[in-house]
Amino acid sequence: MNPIIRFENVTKRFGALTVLDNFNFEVARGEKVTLIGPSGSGKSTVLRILMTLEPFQEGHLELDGIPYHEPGGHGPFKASEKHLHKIRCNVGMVFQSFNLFPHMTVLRNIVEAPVAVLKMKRDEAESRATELLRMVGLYDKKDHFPSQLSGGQQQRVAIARALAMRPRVLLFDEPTSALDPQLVGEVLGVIRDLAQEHDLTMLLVTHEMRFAREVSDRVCFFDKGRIVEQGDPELLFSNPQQPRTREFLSSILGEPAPARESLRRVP
Amino acid sequence: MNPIIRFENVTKRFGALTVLDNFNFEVARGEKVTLIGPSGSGKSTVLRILMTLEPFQEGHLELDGIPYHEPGGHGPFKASEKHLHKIRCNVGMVFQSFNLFPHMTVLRNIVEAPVAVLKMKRDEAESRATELLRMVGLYDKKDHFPSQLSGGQQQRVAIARALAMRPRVLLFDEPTSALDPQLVGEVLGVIRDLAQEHDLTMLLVTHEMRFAREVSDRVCFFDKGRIVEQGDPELLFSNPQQPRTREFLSSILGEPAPARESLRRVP
Amino acid sequence: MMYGYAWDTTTPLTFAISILPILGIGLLVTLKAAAVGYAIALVLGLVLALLRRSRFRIVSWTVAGFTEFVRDTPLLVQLFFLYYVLPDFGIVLPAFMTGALALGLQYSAYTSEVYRGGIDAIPRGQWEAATALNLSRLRTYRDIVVPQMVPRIVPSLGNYLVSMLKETPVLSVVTVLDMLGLANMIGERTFEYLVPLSMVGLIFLPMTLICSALIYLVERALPKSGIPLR
Amino acid sequence: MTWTQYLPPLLKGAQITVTISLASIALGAILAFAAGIARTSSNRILSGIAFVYIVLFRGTPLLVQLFWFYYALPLIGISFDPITTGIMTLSLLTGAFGAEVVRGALLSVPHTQLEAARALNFSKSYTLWHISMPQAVIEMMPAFGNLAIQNLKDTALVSLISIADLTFQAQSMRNITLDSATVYTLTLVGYFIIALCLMLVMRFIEKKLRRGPAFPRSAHS
Amino acid sequence: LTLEDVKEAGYIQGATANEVPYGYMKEDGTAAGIGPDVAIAVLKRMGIDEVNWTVTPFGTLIPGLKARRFAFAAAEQNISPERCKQVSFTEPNSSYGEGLLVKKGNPKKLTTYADIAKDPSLKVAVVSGANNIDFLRAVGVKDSQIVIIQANADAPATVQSRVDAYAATELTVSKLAEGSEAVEQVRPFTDPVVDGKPVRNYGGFAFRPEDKELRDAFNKELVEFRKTEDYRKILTSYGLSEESIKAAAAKNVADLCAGK
Ligand SMILES: Nc1ncnc2c1ncn2[C@@H]1O[C@H](COP(=O)(O)OP(=O)(O)OP(=O)(O)O)[C@@H](O)[C@H]1O
Ligand SMILES: Nc1ncnc2c1ncn2[C@@H]1O[C@H](COP(=O)(O)OP(=O)(O)OP(=O)(O)O)[C@@H](O)[C@H]1O
Ligand SMILES: [Mg+2]
Ligand SMILES: [Mg+2]
Repeated sequence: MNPIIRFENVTKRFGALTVLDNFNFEVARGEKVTLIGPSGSGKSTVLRILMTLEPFQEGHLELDGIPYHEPGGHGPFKASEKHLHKIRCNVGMVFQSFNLFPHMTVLRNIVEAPVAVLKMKRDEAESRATELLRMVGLYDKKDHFPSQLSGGQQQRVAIARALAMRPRVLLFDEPTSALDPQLVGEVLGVIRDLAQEHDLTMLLVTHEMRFAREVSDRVCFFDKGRIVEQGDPELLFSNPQQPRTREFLSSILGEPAPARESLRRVP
Repeated sequence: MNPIIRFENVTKRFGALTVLDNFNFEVARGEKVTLIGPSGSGKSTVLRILMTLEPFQEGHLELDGIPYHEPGGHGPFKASEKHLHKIRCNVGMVFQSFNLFPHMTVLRNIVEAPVAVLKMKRDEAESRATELLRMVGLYDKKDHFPSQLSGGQQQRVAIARALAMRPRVLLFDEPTSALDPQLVGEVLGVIRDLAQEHDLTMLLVTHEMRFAREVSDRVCFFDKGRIVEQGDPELLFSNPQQPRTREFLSSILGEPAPARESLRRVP
Repeated sequence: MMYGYAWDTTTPLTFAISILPILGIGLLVTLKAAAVGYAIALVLGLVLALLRRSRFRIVSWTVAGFTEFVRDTPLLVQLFFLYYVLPDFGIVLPAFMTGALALGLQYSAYTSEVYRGGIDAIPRGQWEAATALNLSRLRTYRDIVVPQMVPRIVPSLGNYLVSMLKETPVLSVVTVLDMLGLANMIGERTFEYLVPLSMVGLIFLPMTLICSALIYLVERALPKSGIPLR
Repeated sequence: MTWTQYLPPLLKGAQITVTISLASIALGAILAFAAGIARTSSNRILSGIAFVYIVLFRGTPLLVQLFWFYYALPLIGISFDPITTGIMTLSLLTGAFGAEVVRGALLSVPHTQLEAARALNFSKSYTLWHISMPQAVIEMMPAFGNLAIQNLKDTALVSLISIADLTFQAQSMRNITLDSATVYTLTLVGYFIIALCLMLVMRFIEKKLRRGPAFPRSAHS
Repeated sequence: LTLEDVKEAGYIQGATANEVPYGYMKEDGTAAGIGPDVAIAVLKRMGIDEVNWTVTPFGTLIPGLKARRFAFAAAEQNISPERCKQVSFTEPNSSYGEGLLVKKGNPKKLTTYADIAKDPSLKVAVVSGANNIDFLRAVGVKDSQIVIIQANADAPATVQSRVDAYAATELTVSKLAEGSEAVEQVRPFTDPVVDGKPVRNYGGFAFRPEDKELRDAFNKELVEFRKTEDYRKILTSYGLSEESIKAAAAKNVADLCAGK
């Protein structure tokens, strides 16, 4: 089967800074992949390119068979807005800072896009939203505004919002790192449930190592815009091959081992 | 010897909220006292009242023999500005967020008050400031602006600034809780040195339990505007008498004991 | 006598009272001009603000240059220009329309800045979330950006309404007689300027004060829907 | 007559416009600080006077104010020449608007700065001038820039009290030549150029004030 | 203000409105026109060589005088009983009839002010502060038909595109018609009849009532000067006819102020 995501010699620059340099990376359909790596290594950039939030300069990228660059495409994205629209139909993203729409209730946050984009009927969209809210355990908050929710609750709504668009690929960019430690668990719980879904491809950036080990099929260690090492989480964590990986893992997991893991998460 | 600070049935309200209710508290000359307690219990309020940043409504308070309320005093402080000026000559305060003056160099931040308030000669004030900067280890930064310093360095300057006024009582309101974990140590180091000074009375609000145990003569556990329990730090920490104290200490020190102490400090 | 109302100059007080109906007619003109001008400013300002964000440099620069030019030149001269020069090119707008248009143009340059600030204040994450949800540009503006922007910009927009009200007297140079223009006319006929002009000041003062108070009320009443404003 | 012949009288008018504008911006700034500080003062009388002044001048049209100062005040024996009247009126107007800017900027100085000053026992006036003001002034600059441009545009109205400013000269030229298009285009361009210069000056001042590392652009929140 | 004061100061403050040919500012910034030219000549005879001219909108001449902004106004204001109550006029300096400025070819076939009153759809412009508005109203023109412009110079553009006629004095109209191709002066024109008499204006110099002595001194020299050839030359150079000059000399200010 073809990979659902395929980066082929992708180069991404911010002005003079080259963040991805001839980057190659594939994700299979239904695979759950975690990206780890030091700050500034380009993890977010990979997700943002996939979400069409950032253009890239060179190389080939396709998602579910659709290439990002259109032949003869103009503008920074080298593709028409219509084409980008088609790509985005297959991807959803959950942000570090939730980015809920503050002027809409929880329900409307979820219903709005299916109605506007997928042309779903409003009551149909609402019944689906209700279902999703039940799944993330927030049905009783459906008429609240985001500012009335805790961070963990907001992030769960954000996940429901992304799911409402029925993406094939779901991207998570440090979904718990803006949360108070005691709220992290509830969000990870929801993601853990999602990871059970066979059809959904997940690409996850996180510093929650224990969690990454648990949910992912593959962990990729990222450094300076390249994948330095990747593989089965058990193997990678217990027996990293590269010195950079070892260094990074020991700094993240901390010297006195497991106890301090969650400490580092707080910025 | 008379206590240098004496709260006698002090009542402090914010509108309908009574924060201190018939509060009694004394600090002896040269004593180092740490206030601990849950958020909102009124610790900062005690310091802010002492610094004349907040008025109080009833009761008697004196510092170094000078009562805060003047007989026949008007306004919220029930005292003239001149009288408050006299009180403030004996107290200094170090804030959680440093509050350096951003438009002045480090040196001027320290020199300004002695010159403007104590009418010290500028070169005399500068030589004393230099001395203080040496003490806090920042002599080489004297011509920098606060924005060019790290949080820990800013806080050390703030301590030097407070000391330049030669206060008898120095108040610290969570002096390290706005700092990155790795910068906490340098500030605590400076305070630890200060604690050696025999003449200086120190009143400290902090969540650094290990540090409190080390420097203070007495620890007071504060809850809902009252001192629930106080005493020698070793005794209080190892064998708290009150259930509230025990609860609070266990939450602060964390279940898996010492290892997580520094974690909770980060808000 | 003017518009069928006679005046009585025996004492300043009777004079002031007798010219009130005439000034009232002028006040209507003032309010009408401000209403039309403000409507233009609100709509055109938004258009300019959006054009200024255009991806095409030529469009955004032209718009930037235009708003800057309009902002930096006096309304008085702009009025003359529109009224006396445009007819040379075959465009003859009625005097009132010229006045309202000039007011609207000048203030659209201001409001476009307000809109721009309002749009810039929308956190980047909101745009990105909208993109990630595949919302179209129009939808993003209509459903995400504008509703969040409005509560923030209402006070500034309101203040411009007040200053526009105060600037309507300039319209008398293009023959639109607002309250001040009529007061001047009364002065020219009676040779008594002090009373009519002071009356104009006295009428403006409570008007602008009330407007400011209304803005304050509207600002408070606007549904914030849980939007943290800072 | 070609357009180059229009230039000498227009330039003469522009000179007057610039003079009036600069003088009234300077005086207006002084008034703005005085009234703005008075507004934040705890002295009820001072703050009341400032309030009335601000309301009066912000709430009435400039044309009425000009007329008052030029034609009405002399009737009770107070008379200034046209240029002085123009400068005075514009200063008072600019000062009233500036006062609100000054007040806003003073109030935007973080509360904690004032507490730190109090803890160091600084007097109120020392705190105002050495702690609040240096930080507030930088906050004021963009708003002052806008006020300066507004002031320049308002000078056009002084032509109505027979000051031979740029607008007045334009009107005279047109009276003689009946060539509205050229005269008004030149006039608009004239104002635009003066405004650009004013803006450059204000930017320069702001940059000077910001100079050094004390106020990195994003330091304030 | 007395003559002594003026002589001591060495100069006098004069004002004129921007109205060709009665008084206006030339490109070089000096004042010209019937009023200023005659005033300068008369003042010279009085031993005052320097006049500081202010040009001010017509409507503000009288408030300016009252506010002591200048010592006299030389704008050929019509000597009318109402104005006499506010200011003190000299003997008439000129006399002029009324006129109408219309589009080229006079499409509405206007010959007098009363024609405008007959058709309520017509619009007529007058300059702010001028007394033509009173004549228009006297012959039955409605307020809604009248458009107030701020300066004479605005008239040709206004007549071309916005109104049907501009009502002003004969000379103003003729000067404006000379300057612009698209408009013309109505000829022959019948002066409006108000209170049974055809309207004729008598323009004089206005002083403050308090400065009676100064006015009298000026007046005396003016009367003398009117007899000279220089005077006639000034007036004819601005297009005034011999009859108008004679008509001015035939009236006196006391009668005009009394409404006779
Ligand atoms: N909009 C931008 N303009 C310029 N440089 C950028 C931009 N966004 C990211 N970068 C740079 O690109 C590099 C990679 O950034 P990226 O956000 O992908 O890192 P990351 O691995 O997600 O780090 P973190 O763990 O801190 O989120 C960094 O050096 C960053 O400074
Ligand atoms: N200016 C104020 N107006 C109204 N209420 C206030 C004000 N300042 C403090 N309070 C209230 O007084 C109570 C005590 O506050 P205080 O800041 O002294 O607590 P604290 O013990 O210092 O807490 P923390 O550890 O969070 O700093 C709180 O309930 C707080 O909400
Ligand atoms: Mg990232
Ligand atoms: Mg506190």
